[in-house]
Amino acid sequence: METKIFTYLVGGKAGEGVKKAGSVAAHLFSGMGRRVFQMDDYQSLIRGGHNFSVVSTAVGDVTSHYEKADLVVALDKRSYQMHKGHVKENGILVYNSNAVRGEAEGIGIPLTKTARRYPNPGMRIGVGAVAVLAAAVGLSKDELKELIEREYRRDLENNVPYAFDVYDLAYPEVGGRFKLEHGDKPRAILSGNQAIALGAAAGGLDAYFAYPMTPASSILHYFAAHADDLKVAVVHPENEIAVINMAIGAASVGARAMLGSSGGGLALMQEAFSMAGMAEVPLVCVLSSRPGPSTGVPTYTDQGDLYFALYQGHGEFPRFVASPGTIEEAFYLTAELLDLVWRFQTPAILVTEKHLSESSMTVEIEPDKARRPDPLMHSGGEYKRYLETEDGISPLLFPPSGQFIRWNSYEHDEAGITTEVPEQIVRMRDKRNRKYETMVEYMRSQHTVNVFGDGGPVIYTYGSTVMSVLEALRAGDIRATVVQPIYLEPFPLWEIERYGDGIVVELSSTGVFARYLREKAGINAKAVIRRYDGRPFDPVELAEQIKEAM
Amino acid sequence: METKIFTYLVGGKAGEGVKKAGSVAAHLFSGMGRRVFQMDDYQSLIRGGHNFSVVSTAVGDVTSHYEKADLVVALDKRSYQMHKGHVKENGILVYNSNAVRGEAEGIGIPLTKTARRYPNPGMRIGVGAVAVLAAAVGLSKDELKELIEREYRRDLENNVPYAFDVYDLAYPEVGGRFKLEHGDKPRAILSGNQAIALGAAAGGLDAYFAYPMTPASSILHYFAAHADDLKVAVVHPENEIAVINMAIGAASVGARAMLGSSGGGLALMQEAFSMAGMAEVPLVCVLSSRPGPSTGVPTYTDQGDLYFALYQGHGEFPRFVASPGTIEEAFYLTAELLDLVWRFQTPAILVTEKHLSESSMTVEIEPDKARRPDPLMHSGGEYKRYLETEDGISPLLFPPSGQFIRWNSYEHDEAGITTEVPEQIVRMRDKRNRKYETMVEYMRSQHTVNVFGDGGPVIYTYGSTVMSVLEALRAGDIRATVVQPIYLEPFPLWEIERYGDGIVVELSSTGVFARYLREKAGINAKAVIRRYDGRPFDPVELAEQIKEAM
Amino acid sequence: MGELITYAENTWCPGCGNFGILKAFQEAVRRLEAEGIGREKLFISSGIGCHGKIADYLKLNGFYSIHGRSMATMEGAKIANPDLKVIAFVGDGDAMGEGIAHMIFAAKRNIDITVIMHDNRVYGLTTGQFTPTSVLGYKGPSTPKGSIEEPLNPLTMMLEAGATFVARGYSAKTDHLADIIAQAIMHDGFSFVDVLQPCVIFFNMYEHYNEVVTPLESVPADRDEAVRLARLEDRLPIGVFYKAEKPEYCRSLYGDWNPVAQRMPLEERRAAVTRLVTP
Amino acid sequence: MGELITYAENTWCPGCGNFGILKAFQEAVRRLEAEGIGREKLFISSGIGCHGKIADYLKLNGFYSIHGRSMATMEGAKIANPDLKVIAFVGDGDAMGEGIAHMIFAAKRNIDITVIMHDNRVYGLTTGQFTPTSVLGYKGPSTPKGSIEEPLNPLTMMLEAGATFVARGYSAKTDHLADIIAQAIMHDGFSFVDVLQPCVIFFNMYEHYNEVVTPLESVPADRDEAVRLARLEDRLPIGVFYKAEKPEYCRSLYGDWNPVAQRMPLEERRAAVTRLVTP
Ligand SMILES: Cc1ncc(C[n+]2csc(CCOP(=O)(O)OP(=O)(O)O)c2C)c(N)n1
Ligand SMILES: Cc1ncc(C[n+]2csc(CCOP(=O)(O)OP(=O)(O)O)c2C)c(N)n1
Ligand code: SF4
Ligand code: SF4
Ligand SMILES: [Mg+2]
Ligand SMILES: [Mg+2]
Repeated sequence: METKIFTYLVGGKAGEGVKKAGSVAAHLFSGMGRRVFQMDDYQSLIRGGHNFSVVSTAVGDVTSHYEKADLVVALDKRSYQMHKGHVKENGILVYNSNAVRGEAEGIGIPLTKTARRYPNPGMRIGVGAVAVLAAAVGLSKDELKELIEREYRRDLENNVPYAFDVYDLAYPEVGGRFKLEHGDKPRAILSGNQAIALGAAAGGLDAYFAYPMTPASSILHYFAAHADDLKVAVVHPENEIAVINMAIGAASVGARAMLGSSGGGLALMQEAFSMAGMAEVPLVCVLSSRPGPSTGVPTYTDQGDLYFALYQGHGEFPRFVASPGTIEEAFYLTAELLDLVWRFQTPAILVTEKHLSESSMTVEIEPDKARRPDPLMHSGGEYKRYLETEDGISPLLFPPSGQFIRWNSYEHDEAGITTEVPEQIVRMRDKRNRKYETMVEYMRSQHTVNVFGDGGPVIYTYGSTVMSVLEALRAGDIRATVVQPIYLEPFPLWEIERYGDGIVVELSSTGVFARYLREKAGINAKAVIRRYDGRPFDPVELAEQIKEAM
Repeated sequence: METKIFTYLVGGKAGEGVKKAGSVAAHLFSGMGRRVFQMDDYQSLIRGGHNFSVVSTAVGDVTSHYEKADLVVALDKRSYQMHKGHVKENGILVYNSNAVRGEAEGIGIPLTKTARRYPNPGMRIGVGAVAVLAAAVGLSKDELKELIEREYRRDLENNVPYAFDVYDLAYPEVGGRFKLEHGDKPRAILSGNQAIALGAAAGGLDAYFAYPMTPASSILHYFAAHADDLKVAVVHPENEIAVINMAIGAASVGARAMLGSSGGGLALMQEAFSMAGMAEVPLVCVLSSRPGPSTGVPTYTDQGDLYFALYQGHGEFPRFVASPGTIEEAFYLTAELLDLVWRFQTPAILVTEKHLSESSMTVEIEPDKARRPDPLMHSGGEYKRYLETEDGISPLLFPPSGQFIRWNSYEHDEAGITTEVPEQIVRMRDKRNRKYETMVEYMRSQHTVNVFGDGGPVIYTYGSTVMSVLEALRAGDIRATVVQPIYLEPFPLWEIERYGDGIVVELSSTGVFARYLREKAGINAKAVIRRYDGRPFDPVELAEQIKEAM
Repeated sequence: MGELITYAENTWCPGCGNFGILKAFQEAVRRLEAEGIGREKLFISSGIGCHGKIADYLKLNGFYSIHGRSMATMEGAKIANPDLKVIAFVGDGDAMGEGIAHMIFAAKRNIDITVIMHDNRVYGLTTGQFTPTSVLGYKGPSTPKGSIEEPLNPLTMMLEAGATFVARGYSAKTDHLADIIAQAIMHDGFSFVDVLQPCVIFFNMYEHYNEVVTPLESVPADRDEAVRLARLEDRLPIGVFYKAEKPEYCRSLYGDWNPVAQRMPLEERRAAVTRLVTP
Repeated sequence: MGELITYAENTWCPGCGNFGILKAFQEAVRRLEAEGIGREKLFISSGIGCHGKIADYLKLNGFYSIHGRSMATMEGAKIANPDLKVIAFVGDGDAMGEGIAHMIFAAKRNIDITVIMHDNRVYGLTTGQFTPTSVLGYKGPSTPKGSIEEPLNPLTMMLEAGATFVARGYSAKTDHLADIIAQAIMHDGFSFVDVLQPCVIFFNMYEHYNEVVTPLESVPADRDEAVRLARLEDRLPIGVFYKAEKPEYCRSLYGDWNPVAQRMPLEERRAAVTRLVTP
């Protein structure tokens, strides 16, 4: 089970700079041309508690963090206790000897005491964790200085000397213990939420609407920070109901609109989601899941929202539901969904999870490959918003125009005027159902399912769990065929059915994805490997589970 | 296809007393010991437009109106045009000759001109329609007077002489044309919504919360009118989100709470519905459907909300979803759901349709047979709201109490304190999943499926469409086995699977119920008979469709 | 001006105050056109209820939205295309009940939309239940013994929320109302017009309004005075109660830009994205 | 008074104003107990946010509800059992944003619940975005260039909505706050307590508050005066701004009855139902 993976884990209190230390490490590794995966585990609190960041890196692919690390740096006692069991064979455990007392294992360094030489010692010790890493991987002091300058930017007059102090303390104990090969080239590091935002931007987004909700909030933050560069209108209104209704209003005058939230927020949007179905409004909704039901466990990950994502809104109407398997895929898929909703004038759910939204990894993205919306526009003659066409798609037109454009949440005639006439009701329902048929037909020619591996038993998975499974196969050196439906609705039965029964891997307590496969494709799960404690899979453990199931 | 059915249809403008005329007819027939079914077709407007009421009656069972009537009374031109084709062979068409001119068919009576002898002529002509019926079925003037007095109560000094005037005009033309047998005994007439309200009351309801929304509003109105007799707290708050959160708050201090709305209202409640799942709050939610999506066709009927009803709320949690097939069943089922939600401390959806909610029929109800909630109460020792038990059910306790009672929307420990600890998350999710297993086990011993008929091809249907199908079988003299899952979740697979493939009858455009049967039970529909113009099935037409499908 | 009306059958009750609003609005459109604001610049919306049907009747671009949300729909439209003059027709149940949060925040952010409230003080279309503006003691099907709540005052509520144009009209005074509506649409910021609209079926206030409605002679001096006048009940003032200048939301958000009309060319956009995905 | 606190680990940031609210509330409970109102009569609730964690810390019966809904949850509890003293702890984002409709209507109907608002003027738990009470120009992750909206004033908003008890406290003046909270709970009708609560991480107002906070000497004479004082910013008054008597909602709804404690015996109920299903 030897891999070329190096894993760095830093744990401490919220506010100590744990996530930042992980991110600095990730950038260090990617700067060496290596690939990186960073997973941040944090609680629903602002200061204190227990956070940790795990960064796994390799010269080749790496699509998951590993629970066991080569280098663990514990900034406080709780981290020490929690992570002392997470040191790989031949790994090193370094702890803050000012926080952990009377413990024998590992190497103590007085991170806090050293920090007291500088202002705000409590918030600085994450820098110490970076210095320990620098020493352990054999960085020179100059390289460390450059790293701190590039990544922290602020307060360098204290951060650099503090890093040097810690480096000097650590070097004798850990200096150069890990030799990390360089890889081919530096790559950008993106979180899933950044990829979603950027994918939408590349796909032509005009307006983003959101009310903060973990783990979707950072899409809002990213757009807000880049509103000027990207020229996107970014609005954080009073509540989620305003979010979706504003987004619908924006779309109705021609803006490519998107919104994002987690389950609780999307739950509030369902009435309007249904309106988007009736009025045929193009709209992409990002649903980033956490363990539910209800408030659940806000800062952790889960895939238990599957059925909720699939069946939002009352009444019958077509929609797309898709879930990206990797951060790169999140980029392209978001742009693709923008294209699809505009092509078919109906809403879409991009369902993902905290594990994708808030993890980061090295990516290679080509913005020009993002799909761009190319909706069917009205080309002359009298305009009718809901023109009955063979394929169910009515051309679009936006104000200002000399024509009459009416969107309607009521059942309506072709011009968008409300109707209660039985024949008219049937015609419009038939039109929307025909549109669904057109969608299905179209999707048959699209890439709707990823298949990884070239033989071996079939493993079904989707969403961010794809990354875990792929890493588990590498970690366990397992030969398998991984089948990932990117699209969940319309369900790509034409692709899936050929694979037959298999093992199902998912983050849910009742096996909702396995149930979905059974219901949709008659696929029986030979085993359902579930995890539902809010944490993503560890590739090593998952590899064992997969082997057992095979 | 001869049946012993007599059908009376009255059509006119909103505000002319059409529905009332139908209701008076229904009471006249039930007073004769006959059974009655009344369906009201009305538009989303307050005055004008076109409304009609159809009342079918028989000495034996009748569970649907018939589209073709023995006696049609058209109060205005639009009704005349619409319904002149709805006269059965040997039936009579009577029209208001002041509204319909230059038409030859039928018998003209100057209903408006006659009404002008009295105040508010426009609102009175419905009384004329009753007088025509009275003449046609051979009532004496004394009997007519008594009927008007009993049913209208108000403004009798004008209503009675007006009825006499019309009776005198009509008698020469239609007098005694229909001889209606008397039946065994008078029965009460209830609408579906009244049955739901009364069933809840009989089952021990303490508080009803609702925001008006057709076709659920009349539950609210009924409770409001009977709040004092029934001793139920009735609250109409600012919006649907308040409705469900108030209901949850009420339940958390021990009140048996219920709420009702249509799809759009329930859509707004999903965030809190999910909270009821997490916090284990007993709550019955009535979802009365109309054609969707969105605002759709507010005053008509549909079953397209099935998946929406089944998969409300984010995250994984147990819930009951059930749908009554008849108005009597609506009474008992509502009480039963109250029992179930209290027994299992989880929410339930009673899904029904406008066709059941707002149609009326003769019923025989025994309130003592309604189930009564009998929740598991705490019996001593330290109280823990979420005590981990083998069957997943934790005892209840309500304030005031010396104990600590904490309900929680976050994941929690046994005492209800928030947790983010992985093992604790798993334990609570396991507990709720065990509860689901307990629910399923329990339901196996319950009456979850109705089967009608003793042989012949299988027909699957549910909800108010059951009434249509049963009447169609009578109308078409068809031998069939009708299988109706009363419970849709937990799905009574153990009962259903034995029936194999069959014909499916439902009110939806895409065949959602057929799809559900396939997904849940592997049942393939030999044919899916759908109607989706907002109107319920006509038994005669449906009988033909069934025969064709057989 | 027949061409401002669609072919939809009008199903309001004879005598309903909504007819006056429809008439006044058409008149306002004519006045706007006279001032050079073409009807193609207008984008309308409405909630669900009797009032909402105006969206079926007016032949103007727009969105027949859902109960309580038309103002949010219109905020979105405005944000996407600030060159449009957007108008939300709302009911009192719609805007003071289901959608009150959107009202308060649209006012708070002073976004340039116009809200015209058909204030019949009942849920008309759902058969006359009490609304947030219904009088104490109002008997409707959900309050058969009379409402036990005191009504909200829409004008003072909107003033409190920060609205920069607050007015009241009366559906039976169409000329006066048309003038107010035209002013409201021209106002650069959030405008609210509360229209006294008798519902002849469930709450017929014609007689009462005809008696007590009194046009204001001028715009009150300040907000306090506006509040005082807006609270009067025996003499019911109509007219513009308050008008103030404050930065408009869309301009504060993105200056002189129009997201849909001045979309960044996709190539530039992708160049910007490329910069952000380059290590 | 340790037994008012659960075993839950307190995860508020050191120095957070929430500690003062927790302390003041415990003190208020002690005062209520001295007046004969036992803690078993209390039923508490909270929204989601830093403030909400108080529901984990206080060992009192209650419901840890969802974002923006705890006041609705508590209205339901009160309606079901009017003998309880119900208290909703809310955040400013919670109550003035997501849940503002419930606030306005709880005030309007004068239902006897107490709302204690932890007013830190940020969404604390979601990392410091602007809220409806954030100052113009506030920089948070959703408003990196500064908020472009003027804040709502929670006190005048609640006065406008009809609240019969409106007060402001300061988390650092726990004794004063405890007194206000006790009064609010004792008040028979809707009570609102806006608590100035510095968030040391995202909007640390200790210095400013310590400078400008000024206790009111007495309850202002009338609502207009209360409004005037509530709008002051340079000198920030704390204390009870308004207190009035008005019929309480539950009593107006069903008089002296208690739905769960005085449930109609099932036999009587069924007799009533039987009457209604008898032809
Ligand atoms: C979410 C939702 N809840 C309830 C309804 C039902 N509904 C339709 S119209 C209406 C009331 C409308 O009242 P108001 O806004 O005052 O309009 P009016 O009919 O009086 O013009 C309601 C409650 C709905 N359509 N949507
Ligand atoms: C429906 C919903 N939307 C969003 C969230 C995410 N959320 C959790 S706490 C919070 C903000 C809380 O702010 P505030 O009420 O001011 O509380 P504070 O943390 O400042 O005490 C938000 C938006 C949620 N839990 N539920
Ligand atoms: S019910 Fe009232 S508001 Fe509705 S159309 Fe009739 S008169 Fe107008
Ligand atoms: S983030 Fe602010 S409000 Fe939240 S606990 Fe910390 S200091 Fe208190
Ligand atoms: Mg109204
Ligand atoms: Mg806050």
